[in-house]
Amino acid sequence: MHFATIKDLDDYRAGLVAGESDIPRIWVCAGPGCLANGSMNIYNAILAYVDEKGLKVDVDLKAEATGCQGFCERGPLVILRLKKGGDEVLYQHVREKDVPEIMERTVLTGELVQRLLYRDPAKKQTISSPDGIPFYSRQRHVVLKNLGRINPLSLDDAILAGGYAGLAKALAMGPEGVVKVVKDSGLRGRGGGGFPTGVKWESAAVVEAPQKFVVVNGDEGDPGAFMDRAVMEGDPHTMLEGLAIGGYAVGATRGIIYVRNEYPLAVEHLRLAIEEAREVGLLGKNILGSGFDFDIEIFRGGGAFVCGESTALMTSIEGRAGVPRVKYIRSTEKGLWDAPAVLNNVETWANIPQIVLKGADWFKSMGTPKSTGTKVFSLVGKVKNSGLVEVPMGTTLRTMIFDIGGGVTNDREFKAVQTGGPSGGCLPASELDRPVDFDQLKAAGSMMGSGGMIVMDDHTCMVNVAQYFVDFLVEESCGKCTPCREGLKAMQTLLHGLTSGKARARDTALLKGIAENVRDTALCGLGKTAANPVLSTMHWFPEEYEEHEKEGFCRAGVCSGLYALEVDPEVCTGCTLCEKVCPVGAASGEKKRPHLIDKKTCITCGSCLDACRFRAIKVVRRSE
Amino acid sequence: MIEVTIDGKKIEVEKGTTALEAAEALGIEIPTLCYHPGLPADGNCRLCQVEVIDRGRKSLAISCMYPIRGPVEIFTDTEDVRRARKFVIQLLIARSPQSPVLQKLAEEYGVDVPDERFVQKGEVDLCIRCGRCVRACAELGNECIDFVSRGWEKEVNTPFNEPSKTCIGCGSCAEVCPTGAIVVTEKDGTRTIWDRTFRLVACDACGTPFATEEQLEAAKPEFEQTDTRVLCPRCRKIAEARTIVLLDGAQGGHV
Amino acid sequence: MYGWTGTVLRINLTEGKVTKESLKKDAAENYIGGRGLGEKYFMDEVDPKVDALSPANKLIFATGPLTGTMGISTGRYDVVAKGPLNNTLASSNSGGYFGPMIKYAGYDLIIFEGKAAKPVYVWINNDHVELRDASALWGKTVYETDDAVKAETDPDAEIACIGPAGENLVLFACIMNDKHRAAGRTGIGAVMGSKNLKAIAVRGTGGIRVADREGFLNAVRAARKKISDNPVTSQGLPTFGSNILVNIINESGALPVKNWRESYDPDADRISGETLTKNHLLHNKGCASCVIGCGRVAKAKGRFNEIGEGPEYESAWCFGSDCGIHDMDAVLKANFLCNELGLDTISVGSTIACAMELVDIGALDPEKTGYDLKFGNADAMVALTRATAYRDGFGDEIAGGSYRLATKYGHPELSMTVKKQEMPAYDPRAIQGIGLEYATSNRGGCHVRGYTISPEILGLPMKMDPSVTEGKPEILKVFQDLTGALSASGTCLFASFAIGADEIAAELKAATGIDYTTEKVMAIGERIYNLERMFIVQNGYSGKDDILPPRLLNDPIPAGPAKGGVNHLPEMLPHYYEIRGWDADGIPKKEKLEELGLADLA
Amino acid sequence: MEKIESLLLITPERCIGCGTCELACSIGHVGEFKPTASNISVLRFEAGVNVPMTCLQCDKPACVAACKTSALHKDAETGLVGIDGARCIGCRMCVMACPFGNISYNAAAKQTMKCDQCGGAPMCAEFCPAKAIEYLPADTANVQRKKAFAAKLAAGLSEVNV
Repeated sequence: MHFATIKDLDDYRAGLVAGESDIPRIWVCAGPGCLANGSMNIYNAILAYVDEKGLKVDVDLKAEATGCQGFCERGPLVILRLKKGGDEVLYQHVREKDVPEIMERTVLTGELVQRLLYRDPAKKQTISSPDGIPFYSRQRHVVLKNLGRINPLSLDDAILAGGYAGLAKALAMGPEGVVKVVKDSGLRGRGGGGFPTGVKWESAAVVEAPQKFVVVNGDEGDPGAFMDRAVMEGDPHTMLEGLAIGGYAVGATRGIIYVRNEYPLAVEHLRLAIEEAREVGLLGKNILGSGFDFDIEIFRGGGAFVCGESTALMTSIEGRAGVPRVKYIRSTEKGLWDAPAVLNNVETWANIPQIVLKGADWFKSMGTPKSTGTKVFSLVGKVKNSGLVEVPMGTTLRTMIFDIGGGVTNDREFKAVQTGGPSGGCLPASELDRPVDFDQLKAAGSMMGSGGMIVMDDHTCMVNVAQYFVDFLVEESCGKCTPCREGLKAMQTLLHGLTSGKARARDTALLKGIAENVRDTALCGLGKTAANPVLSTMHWFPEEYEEHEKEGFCRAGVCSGLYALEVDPEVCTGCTLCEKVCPVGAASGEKKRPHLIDKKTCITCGSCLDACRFRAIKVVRRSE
Repeated sequence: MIEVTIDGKKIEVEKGTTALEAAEALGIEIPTLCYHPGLPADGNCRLCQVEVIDRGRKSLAISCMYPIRGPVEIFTDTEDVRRARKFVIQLLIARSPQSPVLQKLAEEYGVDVPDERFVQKGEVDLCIRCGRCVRACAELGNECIDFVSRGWEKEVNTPFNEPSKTCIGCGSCAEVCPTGAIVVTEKDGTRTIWDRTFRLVACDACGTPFATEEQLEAAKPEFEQTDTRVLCPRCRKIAEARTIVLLDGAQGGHV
Repeated sequence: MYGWTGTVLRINLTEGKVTKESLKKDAAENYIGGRGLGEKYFMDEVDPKVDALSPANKLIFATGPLTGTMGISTGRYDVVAKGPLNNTLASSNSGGYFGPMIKYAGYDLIIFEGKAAKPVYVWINNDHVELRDASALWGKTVYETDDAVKAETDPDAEIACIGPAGENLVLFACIMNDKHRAAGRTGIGAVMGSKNLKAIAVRGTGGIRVADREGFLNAVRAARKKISDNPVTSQGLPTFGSNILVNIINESGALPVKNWRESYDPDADRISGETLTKNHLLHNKGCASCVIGCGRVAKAKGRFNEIGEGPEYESAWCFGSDCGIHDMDAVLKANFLCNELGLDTISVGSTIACAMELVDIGALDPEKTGYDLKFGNADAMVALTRATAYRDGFGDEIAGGSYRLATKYGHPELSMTVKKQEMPAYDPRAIQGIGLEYATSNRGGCHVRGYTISPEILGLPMKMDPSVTEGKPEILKVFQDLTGALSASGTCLFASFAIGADEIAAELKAATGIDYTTEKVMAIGERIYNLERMFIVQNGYSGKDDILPPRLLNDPIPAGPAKGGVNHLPEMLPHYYEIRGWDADGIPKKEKLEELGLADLA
Repeated sequence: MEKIESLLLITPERCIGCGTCELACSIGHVGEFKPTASNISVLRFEAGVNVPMTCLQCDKPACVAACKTSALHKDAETGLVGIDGARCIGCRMCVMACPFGNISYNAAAKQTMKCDQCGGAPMCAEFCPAKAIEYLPADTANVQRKKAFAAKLAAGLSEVNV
């Protein structure tokens, strides 16, 4: 098979559509979360069951391991569709031993296994269709549209889902046409900076150079973020297609995908996808007869957080230590090996095929005027439905956390949400109704980042949170520039002082000054934003800093030694759980009678606080 | 040519001239540490900040790398600039309180004694991680030293902290070091640098040890002397002068 | 400091102790440096009555603020000590590159005290100063010592040392530097030998700062113009060296022949500068910063076949006409031997001439000398010169100088000396002024304290009739004072053919930043001269010693252009004392000393 | 060398070894009389032969070839081998490379030193009392003299185009 022309591709796709049979299909999620919970065993069990029971003879069936289906909290996930065009059924928390029952009851007889269905906590009723589950129904999948629905290793699946139609269309539009539609779409860089993608492309397109590059930043390094990984693993062709379109638009013949080495599956899927695309002529010389030559290579990064910074990433590709460089001259002029290079992140590239295919207006119909389209978030932390979430820009934090995310775990009090990863910021409850887009987050002192979203409950100390991120950044700072290398260390020193009760008067002010200076003087994006966690927590939760500094008190009950614990006798049911978890025997009491915590013995480890189901244990000042 | 204004003085510069170069041309001094005109600029120390107003937008820029591409206005001594420089000096002197170079800068910018909690304890560390040594070594094509580790732990060293095999003992790293952190010692006809001790080749004429074998080897492609002896520069000069003396028929003993 | 380095190096040889001290600024300003400053330090520190060859004598190497700069011929330095030949304050001036090197090493003065227990040499490598064992060097010639010390220290070091003559305490032994340059006269080489100090090696890599760089360069430019406009400094001396004087002085009838019996030598041209240049000269040579280049690199041919440096006019004369010799090869060889062994050519040549006359008149039995000491015997002269340095045989008697020799053999009048030091080659019977100079020179028979030959013969800066006494005391005082300041600054005497106090003052002012004027410079010269005078006065010298040998006062010149002349010293001396502000006994009056800031010496 | 207007010519036969050139050079370049900081050296040989040695401003300079930071460069206009001192990183490769020993490195001042002909008015030539160093118009005769001197030096070398 080789697609020499656009028509060849169209014809082939038509053939696939026509040949799609009416057999039951099973999609087993092989996203990172489900994989970890044994989804491959489920998939293999399904295949084994089919083999063993000879279902293949009686019932034709197609079972596939797919990319992340998003609802990671409920994994492993299995989606079934019994006939073409029929309703889909989502089974959650599936275990290997559930396979015979699913096969016998659902596949063979069409019955639903009630206990595997999603149960709406509000209405107390089960929902079988994924579209009916609030987690999915409030989302809008553009980038994630194929995830969980196709076999990432199947080019046919991709083509059937419309893959490479965007490329075909682009080749017919001419480079300027492509740049125009991307520019018109208002697409902004999903890596976090939010720079208009079309403008970036245009500036590279106008440069005369013997060699240009298009580069994928797949060095997803934020703790808890896995959006890009999901796309690369679950739908590699869409990104390859986007990259090829970009190459065509700016006049680059080489594409480079920079993937962190911790993503072996992504690397493997991309490698296979590239090979397959090359085999059929969707990459290589004279693509689809257009005269456009383009090929893609994969570069595996060493896993340094800083390599997600664009200049560091390019330095790393050039074979040197991944350290950022001063960029007064744009990469689109002199980027990789001094040649013009367009660097976008995975999600940005994955948006391209559909923008080309469906047009700028379609894209602009989603989101807000200045932040068009959708955005993928990885919703994690103290949220009930953690997982991969794609919503139109402008969706409020409340919608994401409470409607899609289902609210705070254990129904504790929402305290803050960290957006934008370690260099982002923490927003309090008062900001929950803020529509999320590039500018809104920035205005609130946070940032979009690549889409990390960590929900925090009231048992979260904001000083401690800042310290956590600064600790992370001290580790991950490349150490090149003085403010980041030395300044973060100074900030770390002060934060550890605050969280251990050793702070001195005016330390908060000192910390703020250093943080602001680091922000203003650091070399790269990482350094400039490194102070954000401190500055945003300080902005929204000044009282916590003040209490830490002046009173040595941690109201969240996190910073060891900076609080005392008391049992509220009104609330305590005497369940004895606190007594059981206390490692030093400080909590005691009679069964079904209010318990007591002996403050002298208590080491404020917080175990009881976490264990108490009735929120009967209160954090109080040590003096009280 | 582009006309820019620096601290109110006008100057015409070629496109791509850095703010630092333009300021220097005007005789305006900007403090630098990591910058060395003979090496690729790196912009890491952040000391040479200036304020740039480009089409009404004000920002701090690293003058050693900021390329002038349009008619911008530059200020080298605003409050923001001083604050930024002061901050950098404050951080660096905490790491290397014993450095005379930093002490001088601290005095100039009115930087107080750093909070003792930030001051590096233990052994004297004059290295400010500016990488001039690394860049100099790379520029010479030797690449014997590089940064190892990252962040706060970052330091310059030879691969695996072992004596470098490619080092030629030229000492450029020490020469370009702005704080004198790199120590080269010469003793009894040897030179020690980065834990490697080189035997110095003695001049065949005067016997003075003057260069490492590796240095001479590195210079070899540039010239070949018919005098097969290895001569120090001074004796080379004498030998060459002697050829004239001998050609002129006089006796050749050097006084 | 500018011009000066500001540091004095003091080396106590007895204790082996090296100390550095700041230069006394007042003394520096008022005595400039070199001869003046060295003498000031000496007078401040040493009892004038000290035994010259005892450890209590000090040996001071003194540079001037211009030494080592690009001033006019400023490669000079002085060695100050009490001289054993005649107990005068010896300030022997030398050129080459040694003096400047002391400055580059960072010192204005190097003061040696005491006496080393065994032979040592000093290695001064900038700040680093060490005493090293010189046992292996003892007995070596100047050339050998120079080579050996350089080999042990630094090939770029400059060496000053003594030869066997200094070791053997020959009373007119020199200190030699750069192998061929001598700090001669009055026997300071013996002082160095008496201290067991064989050599001084100096390596300096520093520089000399001047207060006003442009002003200095302009002063140099102006002075150079005078040098190049002057035929003596721009043509005569560069082409023929100082030996150009043989024919000039001979034609003036003032070339002493055969121990001053005669004053005209018909064969003088055979030892003249012209002959030297034609037949022997290889190259002319300058000392550091020299603008003249009078130095001669010459070859002794025939049986001697040796290359060396010299001869100066005085050397050509003393080994030539004064000994009745016209063999240039022998003259060259004797000169080279003096360099190699560390002897003062004037004294050794004159003493040999004296011995020849003693033999000639039968006062000395030539058999007993072991040499055929006839006037004109070149080989005997050469052999005896060598023997003198080693005090070998009759050489031991030569080594005491002609005064002691002639006295021993009963004819003190045949010692052509003043204050026991041999006079140079200008017959005062033909040139009156130089007679007054010889008679009054503070270190005895000497022409370089007030070189009146310049006006009397060369017509510089104006022509004076050599045969008259009128005006001579006045011009001599000016020359003596100027010379003192010139030497103090580090400038070569030969520059004074073309330049004077104006130029020296201009250079000093720009170099030091101190407001030196012509008057101030001349006053310093006078101060120096009176200081020296007080030294010899304290050693018992007085007007009675300001005298010439009787031959010059009583015996008319027998033949030649100046036939019939005698010196009229008594006509000049009282007036000279008067204009000097000295009493009739030649002792400076209290008022004069006070005027010069020397009241403490009164 | 077509654009060059004047030449620094050395005639060793005339040199009296006084070292004035060294002093003139050092006062001009470092503001002190300091022979060790001079870019010209007088080498003194036995028999009174002296040779002032300074940069020959080679047509194909080994020092420039050895310089990795472009601190050294051959100026097409003046014919001089110039130093941009600020660019020098002190590697001393030029010192190793110059076959004549005519470039040096001052470790204390962190400066590479060589003759720059004082920007067109060489002080060594101005102050040389013996006309052993002259700065003369680059007419045919003088170009010949310079070439003859270079050829003498080149007699001790191969592969260097001086």
